[in-house]
Amino acid sequence: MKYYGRRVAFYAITLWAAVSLNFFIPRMLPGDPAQILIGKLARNGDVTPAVEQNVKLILGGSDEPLWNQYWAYLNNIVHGDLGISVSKYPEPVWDLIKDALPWTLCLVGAATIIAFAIGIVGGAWIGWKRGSAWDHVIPFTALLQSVPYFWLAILLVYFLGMKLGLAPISWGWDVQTYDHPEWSWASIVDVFQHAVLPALTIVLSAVGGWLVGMRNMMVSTLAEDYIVTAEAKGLRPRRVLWVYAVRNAALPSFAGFAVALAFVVSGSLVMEQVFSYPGIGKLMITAVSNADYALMQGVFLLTTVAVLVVNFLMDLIYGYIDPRTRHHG
Amino acid sequence: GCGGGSKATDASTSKAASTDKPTGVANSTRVLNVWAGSMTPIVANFNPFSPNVLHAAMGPIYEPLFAFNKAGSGDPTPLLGESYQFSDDGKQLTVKVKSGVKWSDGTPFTAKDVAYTYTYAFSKPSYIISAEATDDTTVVVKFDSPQFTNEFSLLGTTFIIPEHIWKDVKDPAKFTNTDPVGTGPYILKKGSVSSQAYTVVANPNYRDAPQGKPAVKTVRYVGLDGNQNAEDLVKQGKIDWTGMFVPDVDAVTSLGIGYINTPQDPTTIYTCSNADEGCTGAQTDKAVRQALNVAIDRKQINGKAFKGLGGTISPTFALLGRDDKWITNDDWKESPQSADAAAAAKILEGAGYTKGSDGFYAKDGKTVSLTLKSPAGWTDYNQAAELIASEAKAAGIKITASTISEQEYFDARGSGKYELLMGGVVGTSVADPFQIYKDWFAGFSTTKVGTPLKASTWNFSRYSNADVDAAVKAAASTNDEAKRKEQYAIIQKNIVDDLPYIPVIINATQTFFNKKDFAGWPTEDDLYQFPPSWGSVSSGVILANLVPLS
Amino acid sequence: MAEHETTGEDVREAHLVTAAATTVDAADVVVDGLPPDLPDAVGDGSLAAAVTGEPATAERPRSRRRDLMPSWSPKLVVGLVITTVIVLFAIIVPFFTLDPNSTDYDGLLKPGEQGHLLGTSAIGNDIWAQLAHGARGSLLIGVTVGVIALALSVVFGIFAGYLGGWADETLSLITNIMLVIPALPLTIVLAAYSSSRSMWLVAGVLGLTAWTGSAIVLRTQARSLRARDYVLAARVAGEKSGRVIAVEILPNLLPLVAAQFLFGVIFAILGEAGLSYLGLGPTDAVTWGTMLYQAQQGSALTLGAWWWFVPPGLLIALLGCGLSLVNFAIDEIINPKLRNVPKATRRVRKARKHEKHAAATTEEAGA
Amino acid sequence: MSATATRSAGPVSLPSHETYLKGLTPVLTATDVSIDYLVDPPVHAVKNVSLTLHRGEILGLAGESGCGKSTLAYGLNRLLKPPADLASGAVTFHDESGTDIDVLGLSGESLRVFRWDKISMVFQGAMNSLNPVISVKRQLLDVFTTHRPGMPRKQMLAEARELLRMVGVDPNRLDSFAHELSGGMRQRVMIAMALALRPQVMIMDEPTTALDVVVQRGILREIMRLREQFGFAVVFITHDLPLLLEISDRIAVMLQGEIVELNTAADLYERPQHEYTRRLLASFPSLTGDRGAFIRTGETEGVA
Amino acid sequence: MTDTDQRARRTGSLEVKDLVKDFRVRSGMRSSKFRAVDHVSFTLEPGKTVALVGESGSGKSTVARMIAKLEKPTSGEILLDGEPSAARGVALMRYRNDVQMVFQDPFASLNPFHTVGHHLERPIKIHHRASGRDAVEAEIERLLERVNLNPPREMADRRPHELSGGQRQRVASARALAPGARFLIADEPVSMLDVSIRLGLLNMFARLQREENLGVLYITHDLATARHFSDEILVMYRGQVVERGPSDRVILDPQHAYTKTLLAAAPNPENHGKLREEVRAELARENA
Ligand SMILES: Nc1ncnc2c1ncn2[C@@H]1O[C@H](COP(=O)(O)OP(=O)(O)OP(=O)(O)O)[C@@H](O)[C@H]1O
Ligand SMILES: Nc1ncnc2c1ncn2[C@@H]1O[C@H](COP(=O)(O)OP(=O)(O)OP(=O)(O)O)[C@@H](O)[C@H]1O
Ligand SMILES: [Mg+2]
Ligand SMILES: [Mg+2]
Repeated sequence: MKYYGRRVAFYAITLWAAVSLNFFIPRMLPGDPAQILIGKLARNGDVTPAVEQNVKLILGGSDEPLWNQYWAYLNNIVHGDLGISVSKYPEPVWDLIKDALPWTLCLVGAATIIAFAIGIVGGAWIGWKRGSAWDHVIPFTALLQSVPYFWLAILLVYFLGMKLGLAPISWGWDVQTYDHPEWSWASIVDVFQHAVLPALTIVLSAVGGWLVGMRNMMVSTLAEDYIVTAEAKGLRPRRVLWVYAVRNAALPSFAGFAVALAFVVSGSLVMEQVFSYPGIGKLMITAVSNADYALMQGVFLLTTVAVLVVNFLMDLIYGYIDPRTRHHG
Repeated sequence: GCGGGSKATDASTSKAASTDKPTGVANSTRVLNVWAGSMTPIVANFNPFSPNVLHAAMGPIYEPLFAFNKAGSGDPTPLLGESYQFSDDGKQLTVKVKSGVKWSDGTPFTAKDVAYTYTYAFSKPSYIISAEATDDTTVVVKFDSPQFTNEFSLLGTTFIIPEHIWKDVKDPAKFTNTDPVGTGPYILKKGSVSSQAYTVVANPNYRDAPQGKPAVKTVRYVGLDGNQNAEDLVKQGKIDWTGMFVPDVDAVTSLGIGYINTPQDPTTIYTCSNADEGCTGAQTDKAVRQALNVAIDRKQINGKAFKGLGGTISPTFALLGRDDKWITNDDWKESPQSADAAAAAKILEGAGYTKGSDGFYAKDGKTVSLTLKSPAGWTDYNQAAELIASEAKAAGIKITASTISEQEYFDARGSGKYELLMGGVVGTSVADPFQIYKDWFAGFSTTKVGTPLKASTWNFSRYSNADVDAAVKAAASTNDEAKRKEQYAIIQKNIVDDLPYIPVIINATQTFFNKKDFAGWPTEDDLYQFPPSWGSVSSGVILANLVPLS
Repeated sequence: MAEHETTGEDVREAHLVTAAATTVDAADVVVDGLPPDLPDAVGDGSLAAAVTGEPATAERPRSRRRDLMPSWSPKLVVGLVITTVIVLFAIIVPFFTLDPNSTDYDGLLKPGEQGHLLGTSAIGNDIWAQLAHGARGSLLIGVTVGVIALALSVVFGIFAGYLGGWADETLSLITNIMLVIPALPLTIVLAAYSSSRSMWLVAGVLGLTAWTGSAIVLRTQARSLRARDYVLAARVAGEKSGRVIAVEILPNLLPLVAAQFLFGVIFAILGEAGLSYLGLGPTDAVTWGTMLYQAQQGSALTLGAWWWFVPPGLLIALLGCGLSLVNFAIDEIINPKLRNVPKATRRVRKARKHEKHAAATTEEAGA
Repeated sequence: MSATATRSAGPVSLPSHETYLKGLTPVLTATDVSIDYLVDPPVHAVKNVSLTLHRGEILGLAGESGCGKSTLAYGLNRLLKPPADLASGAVTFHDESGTDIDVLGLSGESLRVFRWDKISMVFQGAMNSLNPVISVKRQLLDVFTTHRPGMPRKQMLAEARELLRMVGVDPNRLDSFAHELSGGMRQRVMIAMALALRPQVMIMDEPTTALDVVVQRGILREIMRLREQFGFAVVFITHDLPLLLEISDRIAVMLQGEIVELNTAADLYERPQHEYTRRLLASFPSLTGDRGAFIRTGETEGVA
Repeated sequence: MTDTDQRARRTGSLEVKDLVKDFRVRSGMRSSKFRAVDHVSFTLEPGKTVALVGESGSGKSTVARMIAKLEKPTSGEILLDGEPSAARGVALMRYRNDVQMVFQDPFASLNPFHTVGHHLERPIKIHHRASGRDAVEAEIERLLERVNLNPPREMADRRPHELSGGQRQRVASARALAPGARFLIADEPVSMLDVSIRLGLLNMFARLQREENLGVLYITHDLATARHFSDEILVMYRGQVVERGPSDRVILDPQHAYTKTLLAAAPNPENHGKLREEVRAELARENA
């Protein structure tokens, strides 16, 4: 019991620390949101006095002591109130997040899962065929893994999107056909098409890590005694590969995968920016460039909670994935 | 960045919509796609007083009384208004509004709505004493001081709102007005607002609806997060109208896409110039500013950073071409176009600077070393800054060009805590540089370093000169051209010498439009309105004027 | 008594690290592994020697330090060559290039035009010069971040793992909090904090967010090393904790630490590029990231100026690839199976082929 | 060189050994097997070993660590993995049915079918021979599903339970995972698994090292019993010579890749022929006998 | 420290009194206490060897680790010369001066990164056995010679992997002797080594013990060596000492049931063929 008590205490402290950091870090940032908003508006011509007055009105009143703000902030969070976004005033932060989250979850989530799946299966295969020509795939994945993400995205947009016209280059769906994505076959296909390039970017740059990790685990696993035993038992090679080797080799990757999945909710800043994709990462950029504390905190909090929740779930379910951790301490 | 600039236009042509009306296809279902600079996520907000208002609210849905043409001189186009008249002392404005106009919900529009708007607590400028509808088509507005110079602001940017709706609005600051009722050519299509786009459709109650206007029945505004993205979509024909900076214009126009460049807004180097107000750094010395002014190679900057699309700037900040008549001395027509290191050296040495072994000038043992900042992502500014730094080096002035986030930039600008910033000056919407003199150069438009500027004042350089202030005040109280010119001469003499903003170029303002499927766009020959899609008011006028071709 | 509850959680924590780090399964790490080519258990052989008159096992005396060096494999060679070439490029070439910030040249010159090896940017910077100076900048940032992250991960990983108890709890808690906080946004926030972002600041900020993964890997290792007999023996001999860590534990973690360092460098160079893309890169130095940023902002691709956009990205990828390959070689020291098994497979296949060939030829000869 | 001399002579054995062999039928014959590890420099782990295993006999293979015992065992079962390479020799399996199988000639499917069915193996690290994330049941049943495809599942389960019972493990532990079993239980499970198909030969590579002497004794007893019941032949590998002497019929002593002496257990104990065997025997102090040569050199009568 | 002091100290003994060690074991949601060592007491006298035998997991190593101060006893005392021993600081250092440990696994107890010289040099320096470079080197040589590692100078420069298992174990012993310890805890010091070298090493231990008048705790599984190399044998079972007595008595005339089982299980070449006969008889009985 004590162990679980400690785990819970750990989660509570981490959550509190992260939440507090979320509060204090943005507040250390320079910048007066009102100035920023007016300045931006002025880039596009005239700012009417009425608007300016409105801006000041909205953004004027946070002269309260930091301490009071902190308590109010904690209080609000406890009540599920993430506040109101300044840059998208008067939209509540939660509404912004709610709109963006499904996109990010679907795209980044799917891409993460695909990258993981390819990595595991590919890694398993390359590991199985260790010492063969397949090993030469490894340096290429290393190369892909080290490519700056946006650079790759831009090249993909340029060649696949513009030159070849293979896939749409912006947005999460075709705004010219649908005001909103619908539950129709055509619309779903359309959403998929729009996810192609962004997903490809993520998959290409993420697959290498999983692949190499899995391949290495696979090579080590294949040298284990229980694999030799399985072979000695006269099992079919396919069965040895998929039942006896892959499962063990993939186990370590799962914890990493869970964390990666948790970070999915924080979106993919750069990718969403390149593709004008309506996700959480985009919100984060909006928040940072407008000194929109509430929005920033909202996104931070979301990520923190997601990571903690996933960790907690992993604590709970890891036993089922890996029987070794099930019973003993 | 979406800056711009270009060669001066002689486009001060006809005032209203073109006479030879293009004939379009009736009942075309072709949707016009517009990017007006909105970034995703789009959040529904059609409150014209909100800083986050969406573009369609400003012109296409709500209208002011008149449309002033920023791109030309000439009289404003009547929208809801018909005519206006200032009293001689400039303290009273009488406006005649159109009759028979209806709000998009069918309620008749009257002068009372106008009076309501002018006195609406939330938008009322402090100088308005009262506004009354004397009858259904006449409004009389009274001021506490002569307001000749606020003509544009009162008539051209105040969006008229329906009293019968707004009187029930409890918290105007939080009001997002998601079901806007306006008088403009378009109304919001219900349920069309998503994080990426929203759509407006023709207003059946529009006053010109009987004439088939607007002929383009559906307009979609989209959100995008970068120029590159927008440029690609324009090339793909997925965006029909946008205003943004594109370095390689030919690559776009060669695809049959319409293009017009209407440079309007000056780009300058803001200098925190006034040590009395708390500025620090070598730029507070006039000599350094003057040296920098002659050290920079404006031709090179235009060629490289602005792709040759910028316009020549006048140190008087009068827009060359449009405002020529306000330039009081021919010497002040253009800022020097090429670098003159020798002249810069002369100025600096004259002021007691000596060149050190590192090649940079110094005075009292202090090297002239300045940081020139520009917001990240505003490419033209970033590149111009790089060029300026490199050119200044040749003249013995050390400048470090650095990019900062927008928030830091606006903060620095507002608080005056900077040495040099690449910065724009908002061009005037009427053919008169006065607004610039008043808002950007007058001592009463600034504050001490560390305190943000008051609303409607833009004197980021903290420049303060009694002669200029007096002249601005004198010019404001007269409508007589000759008298004003006298005052302008005083202002111009001072600012050309003091250079609190070192003029660099007139930004290109590029507009790309689909001329295959739509006609009626502003052209060089018929610049009836300021063409970019982000133009407030003007975009509504242009949209109402377009006709589909397919 | 926390020090006894070591078993269960480590299985997972070991893997709670970046994807790349999962290449090392902590359980398999044979940090102090014998040189894999030598037989594992070397008996005294005194009896056997007495009987046969020859030493039981032919031992090749090899120095421990040599064992810590990766043995030459094609991966390592390619990795080292790429890395070395780029590092030399960064060190030497900047002395011979034009001024990377000079804008005196025409804009958008194609490679070779007017003597510009790689052409010029839109505002007339010499790309070759920028590439060389950028290499210097990027590498400096990379190495700085690597060092910072390493220092932090050693403190938070090795100290925590070795000391155990409250020190471990506290340090691990901090590590876990840092792990939970999304790094890139935090980096952005920190980077935006200072208005003039020097290269060092950017490096510092990246360094502050780059160490958690390594710390966790190192902590797991340190915890397992803590129970090693030779560490216990050192304690029994009376060594102080600090010395045990520095002298007994650290050297054996060297390959792992080196691998983490290389990861840190790759992370930093990519991170710097990402920050730059968002306009938050260093303002006082040319790096590959700022080059990419400028090229992207200047619509290099649409202007057809591939020589402006492609080289910096490619060099980042190449350097990353080179470092990764070196890392793979290090993985192979840490876990000799990784190297030996594939190599062995190849050898035996070759031998078989050879035999078959020989058999075939003898048959032919016989026929 | 002495090694060459030994090799040409073959393993030392006594005439009584020949007598013992009479009346036994061979089940596995290895002739002149050499196995190399293709590392740098190559290791000749097994050098020209010839060995015959007879039906139902326990053949002990002794020798100090690293002398090539495991390598030879793997070679007999065609389990060598790179870098090991069976450079030369022949291994023949004499099936009950009377057919001889050239083990080295098998490959692919025929080899797979041969394994475990004819020769099964208990590995040196039997502790690690069970896959930690797959239940014991599945690992046991896998043997049946692969080699006895027609068998009904119920029967397989019954069989599996019976196997566990035979080796003295509670059949209810079938659903356990390896880590839930003690080391001894794991060893027994592995023995059960090796027995599953009633193979004619079982190779046991140090099945009891790292176990408690008490546990070890239990397992040995179990093996002996099963051998009596099923009559399979056992190759028992260990470096614990006293243990071998207790349980095996014949003992082969290996030294540096070669079998230097091959004799019946009794002969080997009483009349060791090879110098190395003699020394080996001498290095085990007697538990209950007198102290013999093992007087503590440190003994100081005076102080005591 | 003067010679007289040294000699005076040599007469004291190391006494373990009522030692208890509980471990917390976590199993799923619950954590339970597990008593690994249960009220163990014994005394190590200078010049005497006490053997600790018993099944695997009976708590032998735990006792050793507690004596070596690598583990804190749950209760009980460790008395050196009649005084309670310290857990930290200078006093601990003094304790370690006197009590040293030789680890089970010679392959794991030497840091593969360091030379033999380094392994010996550290304890010499820590416990101020010699100061100055030359003196330290001389001391290292002396130690290596003591354990028959010749030539010592060359051996000092080697790294562990360049040594055979037996040589490594000797280095480990030399290290334990370096502080000038009076008591040596040897936890299965030879179990990882080939039979062929075990005896040599045990003999070396015995010689050193005699020469230095060491008190030795010899932990082992191997009853035969326990009998031959110790004066007294303690048999541990599930944390408790179930039998103790002079070595020959315990082996030849065991009293406790567990000791008997243990003895019966120990392989004995003299019993060859016996097991087979037993099993056959048993089966015959069953079949009958
Ligand atoms: N993978 C390998 N690569 C190189 N040499 C190896 C390899 N495996 C074993 N050897 C060598 O082959 C020889 C025989 O090894 P083997 O494992 O057969 O010994 P063993 O008699 O079973 O020893 P033990 O009693 O320790 O199990 C040894 O010298 C060993 O070092
Ligand atoms: N750190 C620990 N946490 C929990 N239990 C432990 C710990 N260390 C030892 N134990 C348990 O204490 C018991 C005694 O262990 P110890 O190592 O002393 O046995 P041993 O007699 O030395 O056995 P062996 O002969 O196998 O070395 C065992 O059951 C072991 O599992
Ligand atoms: Mg073996
Ligand atoms: Mg033990």
